[in-house]
Formats: sequence, C-alpha cells, structure tokens
Amino acid sequence: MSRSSMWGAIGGIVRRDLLLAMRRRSDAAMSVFFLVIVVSLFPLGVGPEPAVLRTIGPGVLWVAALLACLLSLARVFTADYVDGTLEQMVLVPQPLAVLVVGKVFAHWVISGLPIVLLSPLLSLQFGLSGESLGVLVMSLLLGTPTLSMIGAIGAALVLGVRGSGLLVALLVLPLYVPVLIFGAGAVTSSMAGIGGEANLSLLGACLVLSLFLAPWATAVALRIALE
Amino acid sequence: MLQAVRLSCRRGERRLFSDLTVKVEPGTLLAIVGENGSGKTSLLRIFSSLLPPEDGAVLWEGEDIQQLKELYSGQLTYIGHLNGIKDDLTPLENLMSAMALAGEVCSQTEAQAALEAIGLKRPIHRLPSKVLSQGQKRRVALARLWLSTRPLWLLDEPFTSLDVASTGIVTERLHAHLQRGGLGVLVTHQEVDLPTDRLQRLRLTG
Amino acid sequence: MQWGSASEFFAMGGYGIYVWTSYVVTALCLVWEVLALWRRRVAARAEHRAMLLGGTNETAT
Amino acid sequence: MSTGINWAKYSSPQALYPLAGRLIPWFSVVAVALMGVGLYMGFFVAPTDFQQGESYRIIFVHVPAAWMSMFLYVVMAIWAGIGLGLNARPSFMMAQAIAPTGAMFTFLALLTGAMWGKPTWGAWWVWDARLTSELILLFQYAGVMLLRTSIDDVRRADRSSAVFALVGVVNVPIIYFSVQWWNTLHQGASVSMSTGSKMAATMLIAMLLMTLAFWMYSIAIILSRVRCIMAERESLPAWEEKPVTIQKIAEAR
Repeated sequence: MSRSSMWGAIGGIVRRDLLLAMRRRSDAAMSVFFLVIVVSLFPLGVGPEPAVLRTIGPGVLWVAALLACLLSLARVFTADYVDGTLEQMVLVPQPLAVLVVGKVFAHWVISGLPIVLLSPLLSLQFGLSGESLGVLVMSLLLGTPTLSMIGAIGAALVLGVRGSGLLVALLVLPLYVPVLIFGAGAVTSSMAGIGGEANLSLLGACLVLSLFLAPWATAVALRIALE
Repeated sequence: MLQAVRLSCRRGERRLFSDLTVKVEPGTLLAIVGENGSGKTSLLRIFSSLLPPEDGAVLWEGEDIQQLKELYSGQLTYIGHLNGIKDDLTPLENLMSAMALAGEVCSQTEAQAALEAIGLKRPIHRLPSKVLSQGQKRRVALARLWLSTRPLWLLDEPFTSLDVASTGIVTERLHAHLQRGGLGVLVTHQEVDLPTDRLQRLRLTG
Repeated sequence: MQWGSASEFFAMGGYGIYVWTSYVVTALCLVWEVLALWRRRVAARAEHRAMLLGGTNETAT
Repeated sequence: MSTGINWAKYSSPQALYPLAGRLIPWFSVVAVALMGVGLYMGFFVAPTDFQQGESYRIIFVHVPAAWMSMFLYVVMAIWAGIGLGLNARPSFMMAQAIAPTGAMFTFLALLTGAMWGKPTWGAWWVWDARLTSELILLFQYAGVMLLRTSIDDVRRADRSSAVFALVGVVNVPIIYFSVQWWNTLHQGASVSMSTGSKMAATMLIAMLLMTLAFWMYSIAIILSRVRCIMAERESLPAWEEKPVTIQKIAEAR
C-alpha cells in the first residue's frame, strides 16, 4: 500500500474515466449545451436592459453552472454501479475515499472544466467585463470542484434508488447554497469595486473543507449502496 | 486460511442463514451450492467484505476482515455476478484498466496472453466490448484470473454463459491456482470438475 | 394584567390576526401530530393482532 | 433525547419499547403543564413591548420552535452517527422518529417568523441569516425523510439517511455564516428576531417555559413514534399485548 500504488490507482481511474468520456463525447457536450441555453433564456425573460442584465449576470451564470453540475451528477457512479465496476473499485486495496477523489476529479474535468472555460464567453451576454470577468472565471474554477465533491455524496446516496434524478437534486441543492453565495458574491463585489478576494478565499475554504469531508462521506455512502 | 465464524445474514425481512461456520484451507476450494435466493451470493459478498454480516465474522489468517480492510482487499480477486466490463472500452483496455485499478499493473503483452488463454482471439481484443456476446464478456472478466497473483479467489457463477470448452479452461486454471496453494470460494449451480480432496461443498438451504 | 376586556385580549393591540394565526396553527400542528401518531399506533396494533391471530398456533400457548 | 438515560443499556428494541412506554405519560403531563404556565405568563403576566406592541407575543411560539428545530436536527444527527458508528438499529429508529417532529417545528418557526415579520418589518419574508438557515434546514429535513422513503431496504434506508443527516449538520452553520456575510455585502436589512437586552424578565421566563414545554412534548412524541416504528418493523412476538389479551384473541378465534 505504498504511496506510488495509491497514485497509480487514482491515475488509473482518472485515465479510464477520461478515456470513457472521449468515447462518449456527446454526454459531456450535453451539459455544456444545457448551460448555454439556460443562460441565454434569462435575457429573453427579463428583457435586454443592460443595467438589469449586469446586475443579475453573476447570479444567473452561477445558478446555471450549478444546475449543469447537478445534471451531470447522475453520471458519476451510476454506470459503474450498473456494470459492476464499482464493486471492483470498493475492493481495491486502497482507501475508497482516495479513489473517490479520482472519480470526482475526472468528473470535474469532463463537466466542470468546460463550464469554467465557457463562462467568459457567456458573461459577454450580460455585459460583464474586465476585472469582474476574471473574478468570475476564478470563482468558477474554485467553486465547480466543490460542487462536484459535494454532489458526489448525493450521487452515491441515491445509487439505484427509484426517482434518483429528482431526489439527488433535493439532497444536493441545499448543500450548494454556500458555494452559490460566495461564488456569485465574488463577482458582484468585484463589480461594486470592493474586490472579490474575500469571497474567493471563502470559496477556497469551502473547497478545502469539501476535499476533506466529502470523499469520506461518499465512500461511506458507496459502501452502503453496495451492501 | 479463510474462516467464517458463526455467520448470519438477513436480507430485508428474510433470514438467509445463521450460525454458519466453515473453513477453507490453502489449496482447497469451497463450492457454495443451493437454490436461487438461498443466500449464495450474499455469502460470497460477505467473504469479499462488500457485505457486512449481521452477526459473526470472517477471519483471514485468524484476523477479522472488517479490521484488516484494505490489507484484506489486497489478498483477493473477486469476480462478481456483474462482469465489471465497460461497453465503450475494448477487451484489452477493460482488462488492463481492471488490473491497474486492482494494483496489479500488467503490460499489454501479458493482457493479450491472458485473453488468448481464455480463448479470445487477437482480432476481438480491439473491438468495443458492446459488440461481444455474453459469453465473450464473461471471458473478458475471467481473464483476470490469468494475471492475478492474489491467494484468494472469490467467484460468483463463473461458468454462466460459458461453453463446455471454456468451462474446462477456467476449471483447469482454478486447479492450477489450488495446486500453487491458493484458496477459492465459488458460487455455482453446476458440478465442478475438481479432485475431491481439493473440493468442499457447502449447501445452503435458505 | 393588561387586558381590559376579552375583546381587547383578542384584538392584541391590532395585531390579533398575526398573533392568533401563529398560535392556532401551532396548536393545530401539535394536535395533528398527536392524532396522526395515535392512528398510526392503532394501525400497528391492528396489524400486530392480525399477525397474532394468523399465527396463534405457534405464539399463543 | 438527552434525558440522562444511558441508552446503551437499552440498546435492544425489546428493552427500549416498554421503557419508552413508561416515560411517555410523564413527559406528556409535564409538557401540558409547562405549556399552560408558559402561555399564562406570556399572555397575562408579560408586559406589552413598548416598541412592537402586542405582536411580539408571537415569539413565545416562534423562538421555542426555532430552537427545537435546530436542536432536534443535531440530536437526530447524533443518533444517526451513533447508529453508523455502532451499527445499532434502535439509534436509527430514534433518528427516524425525530425527523418529522423536527420538520414540523422548522415549518412552525418559518410560519410564525413570517407572522412576526409582517407587522414588524412590513414584509412576510426577509433574507436574513436565521430565516434562510431555517429554510435550508427544512429542505434538509425533507431530504432526510424523502431519502428514507425512496429506499425500500430498511437497513440501507437507515444508513443512507443517517449519512445525509450528518452531512447536513456541517452545512447549516456554513449557511448561517454565508448568508450573514452575504447580507453585509448587500446592505440588507439588519434584522434580529430577539428583542434584545430590553426584554423583561417575565418575557424571558415565559419563553423559556414554552421552550421547555416544546422540549418535553418532543420527547413524548418521539418516544411514542419510536414505539410505532418498532412495532411496524419488528416481527417479534408480542411485547405489546398482555398475555390475557392474547388469550382473548385466541379464544375469539
């Protein structure tokens, strides 16, 4: 159980999941399209007033990112659960929580990172510019891994449960509230000229906290689901 | 040595078995037989540590597997009722990623040799697994047995959807494992063609 | 005692609607919970009896 | 429930069931008595608040309900944690029994909060830290209960909802803090539910009495619910019926 074999196991999982994602590119593309569509709906709903759009912009982008993350959660463990790979994962001679980190990281690369990369483009629709645009990207970069981490707990809890799609939303959305507040808050405060650093560091704190607690809770939930 | 001490198991309201004590010595195989729903798979999952028993304990070399945790996982190869095969990956990729995950990294040549040993020819190695038949998928999962260096093998109905020839090949492999001093626990409803001194049968009545 | 009359008490200085809604809803919730539990208990007991009746041969000796 | 009883001794349902049955009447009587005294104090002894007038009298249900909602969540999470740690079924049953009562108090806290807010701030709802955490708390109670009902296997239902309850316990303080932070950013109305230090002693006593009353009520309700859960779950022989009754049933047959 050396350190190198631990990294080997994580690397193995990440590599396999990314390979699988490459084979099924449409899955990853779907959540990105979802994000683009949801974000584009808001100006149509509230009207094209630039001042209004600038005010709601950070919140809309963040809520849309959050929903896109939520939609992709079902993919984290379900396929592995159905085809039996998850059993094998639990029986790997490494702590399960460590493997969970690998799974979540791969999931973030597939569904979180595209959101981060796309956000500058989308924020142009809302007239965000300059510094606040950078803060938005930073906040998403710190926030979306946290969303994936927390979401993994919910995804593990509802494995194989009927109505799991809706249930996972009910479980996970309340847990997303702090990330949403700090994330959108960072952009808003940088637009107001007070700088987003404080909010960003709080987002970082959330990430660290979720990195410590979420894999462990997810591992417990996975074992329960497999009994 | 693998021991089950006064195990009991309950699924939902039903008590599957209780007070079950059994011992598997190195070089022998325990074949669990019984009707559907008698708790064969549950017992195997208890042996694998996936399912904690309601009561009693499983001991590996005299130590409780619940305490050993990852140390115990490092001693076993488990092939469950599900194959653990990804439809989008080729048999070769499946086998290699499964071995890498288990911490027994193997080279491509070794993996190909294993797949050939179980009767999957070269051209099949590079097809997506979704085009394979049930029997072929089962063989991809079982190919791990040719690469595994673990002393304990836990197999759930390994011969399902295998033809007679493949069943023979797997049985031979099993025999070789036992001869090297390995242990095995097998859930099956078929006769296992192994020497009687290496075979112990446990019938669950449910 | 600061209430001159019953009507003054119910008026609550003009805030009667808020105060009494709060208290009435709270009371209803508590009563409802007690009743719901009581019914659940009756149902559980009935089921239990049915089970006893069904299995009298083994249990009631 | 922190009744000072060593539950470990009563770790089997068979022992907990009759014990709970003996305790319920006592807690019920105390709850009713405290509620009577508390309401009398609240309505007839406590003076009118010079700032808010009579509307403040809502706090005699609002504050106790809010306290109970938070407290019960923590107690539920503790039982859930004990259940996961020691693999003890009665603890899971306790956690299951607490959830509906906790959710009810959360709902009441929100409703009475709105009733108090309308005359005081002129709005039914304000996005302040307490109300928002209370709302999220309601969602979490709902999550715990829904997760349980969606899983058929009792053992898995117990354990999964326990994990979620524990995760939620970390979440609520973070939410409270984050909303407070958010409010300072948005210069929102700085509102506070408590009437501050100007509170008359009689008001405080009435509030404490009502809190105690709700507490005792919760214990009584939760114990009787846990008895129901045990009776529903266990196919054990009659702990419920006295031998005479069983005989009667047998004769009736």
